[in-house]
Amino acid sequence: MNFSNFLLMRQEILLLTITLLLLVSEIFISKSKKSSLVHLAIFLFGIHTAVGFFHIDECSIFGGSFQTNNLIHFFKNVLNIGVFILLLQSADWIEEKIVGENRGTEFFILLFSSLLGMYFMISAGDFLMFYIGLELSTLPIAALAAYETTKRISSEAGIKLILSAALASGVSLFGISFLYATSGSIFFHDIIEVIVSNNLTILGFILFFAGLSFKISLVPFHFWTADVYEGAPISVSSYLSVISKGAAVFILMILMFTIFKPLIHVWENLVYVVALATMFIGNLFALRQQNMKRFLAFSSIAQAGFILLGLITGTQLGTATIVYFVMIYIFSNLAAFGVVQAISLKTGKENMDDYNGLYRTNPNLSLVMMLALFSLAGIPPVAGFFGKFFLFTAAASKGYYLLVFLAVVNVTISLYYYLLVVRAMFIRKNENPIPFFKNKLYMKLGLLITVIGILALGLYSPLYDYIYELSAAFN
Amino acid sequence: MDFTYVILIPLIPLAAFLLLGIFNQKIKPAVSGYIGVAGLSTSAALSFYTAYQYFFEVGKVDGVYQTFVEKTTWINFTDTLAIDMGILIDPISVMMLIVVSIISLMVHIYSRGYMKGDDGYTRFFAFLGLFSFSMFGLVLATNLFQIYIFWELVGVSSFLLIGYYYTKPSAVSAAKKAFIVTRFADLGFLIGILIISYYTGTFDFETLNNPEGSAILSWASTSFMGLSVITWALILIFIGGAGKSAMFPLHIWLPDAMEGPTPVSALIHAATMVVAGVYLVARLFPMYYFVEDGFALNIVAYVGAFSSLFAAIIAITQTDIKRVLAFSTMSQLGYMMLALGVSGYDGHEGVGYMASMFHLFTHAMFKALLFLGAGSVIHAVHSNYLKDMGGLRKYMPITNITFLIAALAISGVFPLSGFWSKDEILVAAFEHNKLIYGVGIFVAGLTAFYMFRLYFGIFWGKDTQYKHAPHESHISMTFPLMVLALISIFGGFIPFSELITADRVGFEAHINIPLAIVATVVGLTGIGLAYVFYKKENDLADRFSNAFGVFYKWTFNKFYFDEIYLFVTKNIIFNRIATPIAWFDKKFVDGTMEGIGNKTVVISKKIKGIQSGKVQDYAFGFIAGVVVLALVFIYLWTN
Amino acid sequence: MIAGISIYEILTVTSILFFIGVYGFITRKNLISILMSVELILNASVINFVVINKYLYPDILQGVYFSIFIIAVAAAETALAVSIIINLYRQIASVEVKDTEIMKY
Amino acid sequence: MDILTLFVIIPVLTIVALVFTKGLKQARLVSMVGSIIQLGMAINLVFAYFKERAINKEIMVFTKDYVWFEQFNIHYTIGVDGISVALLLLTAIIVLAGVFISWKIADLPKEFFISLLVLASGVYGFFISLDLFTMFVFYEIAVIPMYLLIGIWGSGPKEYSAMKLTLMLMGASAVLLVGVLGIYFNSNADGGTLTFNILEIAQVNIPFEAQKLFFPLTFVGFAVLGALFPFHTWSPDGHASAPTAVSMLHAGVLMKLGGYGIFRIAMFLLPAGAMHWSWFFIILAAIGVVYGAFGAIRQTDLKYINAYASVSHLGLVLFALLTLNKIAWNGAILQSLSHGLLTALFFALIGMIYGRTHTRDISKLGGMMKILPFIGAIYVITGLAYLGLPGFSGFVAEMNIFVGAFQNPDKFQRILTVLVVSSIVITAVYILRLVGKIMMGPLVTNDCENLPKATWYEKTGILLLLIPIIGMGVAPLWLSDMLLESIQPFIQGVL
Repeated sequence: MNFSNFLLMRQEILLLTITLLLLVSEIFISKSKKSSLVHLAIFLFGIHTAVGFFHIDECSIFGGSFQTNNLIHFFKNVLNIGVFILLLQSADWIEEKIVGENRGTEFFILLFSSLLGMYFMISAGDFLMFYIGLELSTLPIAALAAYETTKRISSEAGIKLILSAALASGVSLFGISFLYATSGSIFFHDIIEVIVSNNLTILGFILFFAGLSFKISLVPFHFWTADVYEGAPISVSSYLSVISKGAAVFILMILMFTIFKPLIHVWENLVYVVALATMFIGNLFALRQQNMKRFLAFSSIAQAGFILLGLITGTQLGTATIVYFVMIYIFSNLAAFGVVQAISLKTGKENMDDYNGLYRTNPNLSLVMMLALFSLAGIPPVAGFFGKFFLFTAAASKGYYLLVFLAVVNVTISLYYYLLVVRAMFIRKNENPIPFFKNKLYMKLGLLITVIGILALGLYSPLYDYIYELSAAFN
Repeated sequence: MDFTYVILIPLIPLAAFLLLGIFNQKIKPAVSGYIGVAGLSTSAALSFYTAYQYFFEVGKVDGVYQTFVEKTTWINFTDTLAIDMGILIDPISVMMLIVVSIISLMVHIYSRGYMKGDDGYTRFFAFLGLFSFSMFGLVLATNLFQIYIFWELVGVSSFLLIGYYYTKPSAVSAAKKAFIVTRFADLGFLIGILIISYYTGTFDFETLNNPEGSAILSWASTSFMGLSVITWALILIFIGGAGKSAMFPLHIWLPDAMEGPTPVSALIHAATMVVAGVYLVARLFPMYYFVEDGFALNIVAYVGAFSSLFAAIIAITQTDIKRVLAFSTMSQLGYMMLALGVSGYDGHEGVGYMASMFHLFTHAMFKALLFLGAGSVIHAVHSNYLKDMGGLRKYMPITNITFLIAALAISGVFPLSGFWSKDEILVAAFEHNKLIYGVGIFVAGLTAFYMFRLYFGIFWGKDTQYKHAPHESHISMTFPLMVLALISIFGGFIPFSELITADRVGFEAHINIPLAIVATVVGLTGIGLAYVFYKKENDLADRFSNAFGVFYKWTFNKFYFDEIYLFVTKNIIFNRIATPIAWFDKKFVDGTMEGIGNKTVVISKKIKGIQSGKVQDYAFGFIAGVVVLALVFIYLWTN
Repeated sequence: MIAGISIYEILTVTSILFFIGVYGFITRKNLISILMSVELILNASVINFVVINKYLYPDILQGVYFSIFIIAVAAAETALAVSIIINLYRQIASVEVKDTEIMKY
Repeated sequence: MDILTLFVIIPVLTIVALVFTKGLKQARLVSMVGSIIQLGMAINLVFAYFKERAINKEIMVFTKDYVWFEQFNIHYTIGVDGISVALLLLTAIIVLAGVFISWKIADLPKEFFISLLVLASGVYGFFISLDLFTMFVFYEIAVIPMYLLIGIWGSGPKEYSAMKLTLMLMGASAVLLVGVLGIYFNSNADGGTLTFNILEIAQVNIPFEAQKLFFPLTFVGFAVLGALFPFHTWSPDGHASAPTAVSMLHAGVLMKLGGYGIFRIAMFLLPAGAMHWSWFFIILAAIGVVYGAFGAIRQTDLKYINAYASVSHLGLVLFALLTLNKIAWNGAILQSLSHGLLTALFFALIGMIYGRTHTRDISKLGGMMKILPFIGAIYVITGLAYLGLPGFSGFVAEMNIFVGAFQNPDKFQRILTVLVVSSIVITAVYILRLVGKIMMGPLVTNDCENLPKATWYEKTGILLLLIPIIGMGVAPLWLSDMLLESIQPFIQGVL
């Protein structure tokens, strides 16, 4: 192998460089100008995102343990954009941390290394790479969850996350070991050859599935979600809810559609059950929530349930719809979290009641929030509707009409609690509403991009067709 | 011959209505009165011209009166079935044109005096215009559906005019009652139309009435519960007619309708609208006669006979003069119905048909006269009740005379118009059905009695002391009285049997002397009794009524029919049906929807314990989930 | 390849080890001991990999490598966990699980 | 830009313009101009349609087709026939009237008109689309603004009603979505490609089993919006709490989407299913007619009375559709139009009365005729038109329905028909009770001797609605012929 191969993983390398660069730059920048680190980080990551759009050929290097193709590359870009928006939204917060508490750049470093982990995870070619990527993506988040060292709930979130994560990875490793036992290799391309449906394989698969479901927070592996989201800093919750969930969904989909394809007769039922459980539990819990972060946590669980409707098909259609939906979901959820972040940053208020009469004081924020929620609820013409509709179409294409029906019932339930927020913002009156405030440039930008995404992604159909073509890679 | 111009007869009043209705506020009362009168007189002139044209110029082609139809499609159902709008000129429609235009014109003139100073003056004339339009349209209708349409319209104008004094609760409820009862009857009418339209595939009177037409010949083709469906249809249609013509038991709205201004009662509830039912049956007479050997026609006869008797009895005891007249109207309408009921079709057989139309004509005149007279009296003494009247002959001579003429006419005294028409009816009844004849003759006596009870009660009897002395009404009111009086006197000499017969071929009507004598005698007896009882103030009447006791009480309360209806509407419809449904809707239907929502919330509250916040519970859930899934999918669900 | 011991015994042992770990995780009161139970779980899979590699596919050493990586990562995991625990201890002076239950429902 | 797409574009442009307006005056002016343009286009469309129809004998005219999502074969396909033309005109009229009626909206005027127009654009889009997906999209766009409209500008238990309405309608659209997907995946039954295009699907004969399964879903999905018993309970509360203009639009236009959808999709695409299920749903519809009427008798709130009346009248529409008879279908469409205008007019009047007396409780009203002659007179006229008086649109529609329904010799259906016909009496009862109580009779509220008379914008709004009502009632021929001609191809599918 020659060194030119390394260029094929330039995204990873670039990200790593940026991370190290930030680490070093901290040494040279004087205490007073520390806040400029934020601009630097955003700038660098912006470049990284931009570079990501250049084409990379399909390849499989290091004996197949690292592979990439257009879909994977596309998805990495989606993740980049997500993280970029996230950076914009959390810029003010982190700046305040750096200036106020004199914290270093560890936030960016952890964030980026976690993202790096996801890169490796989704372009893994064997279970080893996959495992390392998984851990690399999980551990920094655990650290980030506990980032607010002075807040008890933050540490609690951290400990809950790290312990559950450890358990999850332990379980999935145990499963992987069984798969290794049956197939005699940890390389995907070998496993595809030899895998057959027998009890040990199924057991291995289920354990493995559980391990990943933990990251996607599917019922019954979702318990950590709400607490961690509530305790962790909003940026981190937002990151957990969109980026890491998205990446996990993606890799799970790839593995199930490729190496576990022979087990489809098992996992289609499995997914059926889990999907129903996830949707119902997520929605039923979301109904009652008062804390916005917790509320969004459960809503994101429910959304994961909807994603499974695409997963159940195991076809190109499924792949395309899932990627499409995840992309839209990232934008919508980021918008919602962004608003929550902006408000809690200015006022420290995170409860639904505090949002009463928000529209009268901060119309723009409320509109963004409303769009985001409608997108999550799947109301046309915003993007979320198309994402959901296509997922349902995918499920229906396999004849799962009952599942689709129940899913749509869940959409109605979810509409109820999304409307609760809308009600709070638009209809309810409030004696002391959140006063009007102006956001900083970054936050505005972050929200703006999400809004554009929410409005455009659905109506702009070529995008979907493009994804559909890419999806051919895994079928 | 082209009768297209006839279309103007209804349209002119309509124009007046629109004019007065839209510029209600702008127009001065006096002007609006003139507009109304002018419009109506034009229509009246046209009607007379039409009648002349039809009867004496072009109508008769080799001895048979033709039907002239001008129509245009109003709405298409299928390529065969459609509703047309148009005008149909034949003897009875022309006759009705005359009746309606005369009465309406008279009432218009009369109202200019009667309604003077009323703040709804313009509105009143607008409504009169609307009514005249609808009534003309009704009589000119070319098909069942058109007649139904105008049927509804006269209904609503009657509603509006009864409720003219809309601040009076009694007036409002009377109007509602009138509308709803007739509407209920129209339900039958409508269903009848539906049946006819389905089985004969047409609404047109010509097609339906053609004795050789399929509608009549193929009546036996389909039957329902032992009767031909066509018969059912005819019965249902008759229910509609009975509703408008206040036949028993749908009569209850008519007495209350007297809440309206008196001219209205004269126009609508005595002369024109209430005869619509009779007109409808006459309109469909061939069908009634031929289908299933006139089964439906017999029903008409008996209902008519009973109603006339029933009403006549009640009329005796009423003290509100307008109500007396109302019941008298009902009784006379019953007369016409029974005449139709006992009529045959061709030649002299059809005397009943002729007589009914004849009586319709004469009755319209003298009954309108009676009402207008009563109106003039009420105008003078400001009360409807006999007890407040008496000895008025001194104060209002013209009213007195004209009223007397009308009373004599309705009692069938020779040679007034009433005598001739009533006589023909009795002849027809005698020839076909002795029982009905008996009823008829008895009713004739009763009629004479209560009419003169009324007459004496108003103009003779006790000399009431009036606070401010009543005086004869203004000329605008007395003029119509005189006109109508003249017609009531000489109307009888019109040779109806030449003009209006079931088979359109005139026949030679001859007085049946013995019957005529009997009738006259009976009539005079009635008058005599009334003279004895009421000429001078005495307590005979009271003693009699006491003697009759319960029967009197029942009669006085109109046999408690209002109460029965009240019970049905209030208790059955409202409390027994509507209330439960409202409750059911709130509690059950809505409750289910509510329940679904609430249950969801309850469940979500119940299961919140799962999220206990203990990381170890989470781990347990995790592992348990894995184990269960593993067990299920390895051992149980292995397909 | 250990004479006289078939793969089944070892796999049984590892499975038992795994469930001991799970049991510990679920029952221990102390965060540190929970971490130790996690280690047990991970070690169970480590042994699995090594043994499967040795007994079934001795020619390529994939399993062995895998196990090494697991150990490394586990170390990192533990370090992080402990640091968070210490941070928690700073605030509430306790490492009991029951003190990490303020967020619920 | 083709003549139909403008129907969606114009409201959107108006909305954009509204965004930049300040205060009530500008907002209402802009929205008025927008709606007037819309109405002009609608009228123009009618004439254009007649011209086109003369030379073009397709089922749909002015058809345009743009590919949207290629993979799913989703197109933006539009086209109209007589029915949609009529309904578009109706919508334009009612929207304009609604703008006039809400001339004095106080709170957040800009937002109010924006939501109103969003709703309108959804409705327009629904009526012009020929593609299931596009239709569904517009359907939901039309439904969702109701939440804000009722929630923000409503009265009484508005939060509750708004939520209830939205959830029930969205639940319905959930059922509908399954039905739509079912149709979609059976649209290649004859070996073609999957398609959402209605006209293409109509050519396919979908297997009977599938039709049996998906007809109820599709039907109920739409029928809930058409207030089918027992799924009507959203409508009384919703109407009662909604502001006037919204009640007008909702009862006048939005509820028509139900009947229209059933006609266009459920009946047209799944005829065998319709045949198989009609007996069952026709019972529900018939119950709805009588039940709604009786329900109205007992209410004391003006808007509740009207809401139940709507249940009854729209039940008539569903009933007519389910008789699967050409005349009745014509009646159903006519009834949709007539009820749309009438009920909008009624709500407008109620709004005016409420705006003056601040009560909708009929026991607190009386003798208004004396105080408000214009409004009173119009109210009486509307009431009479509502109970099917000849000369007004309602009569024409009902007669079509009754005659049509009676054409089926089946005894069972005859009985139902008679039952339904009897509802006209009950209607008369509650309408007259209403008119007699609040318009006639003695004054109840003495404090309102000098209420403000009707203003110019109110009169304009009223006349906008009243004139077509009378027009339809007096000269229905051209309209009903236009509809009959358009119904022909649809009825052929069923029979």
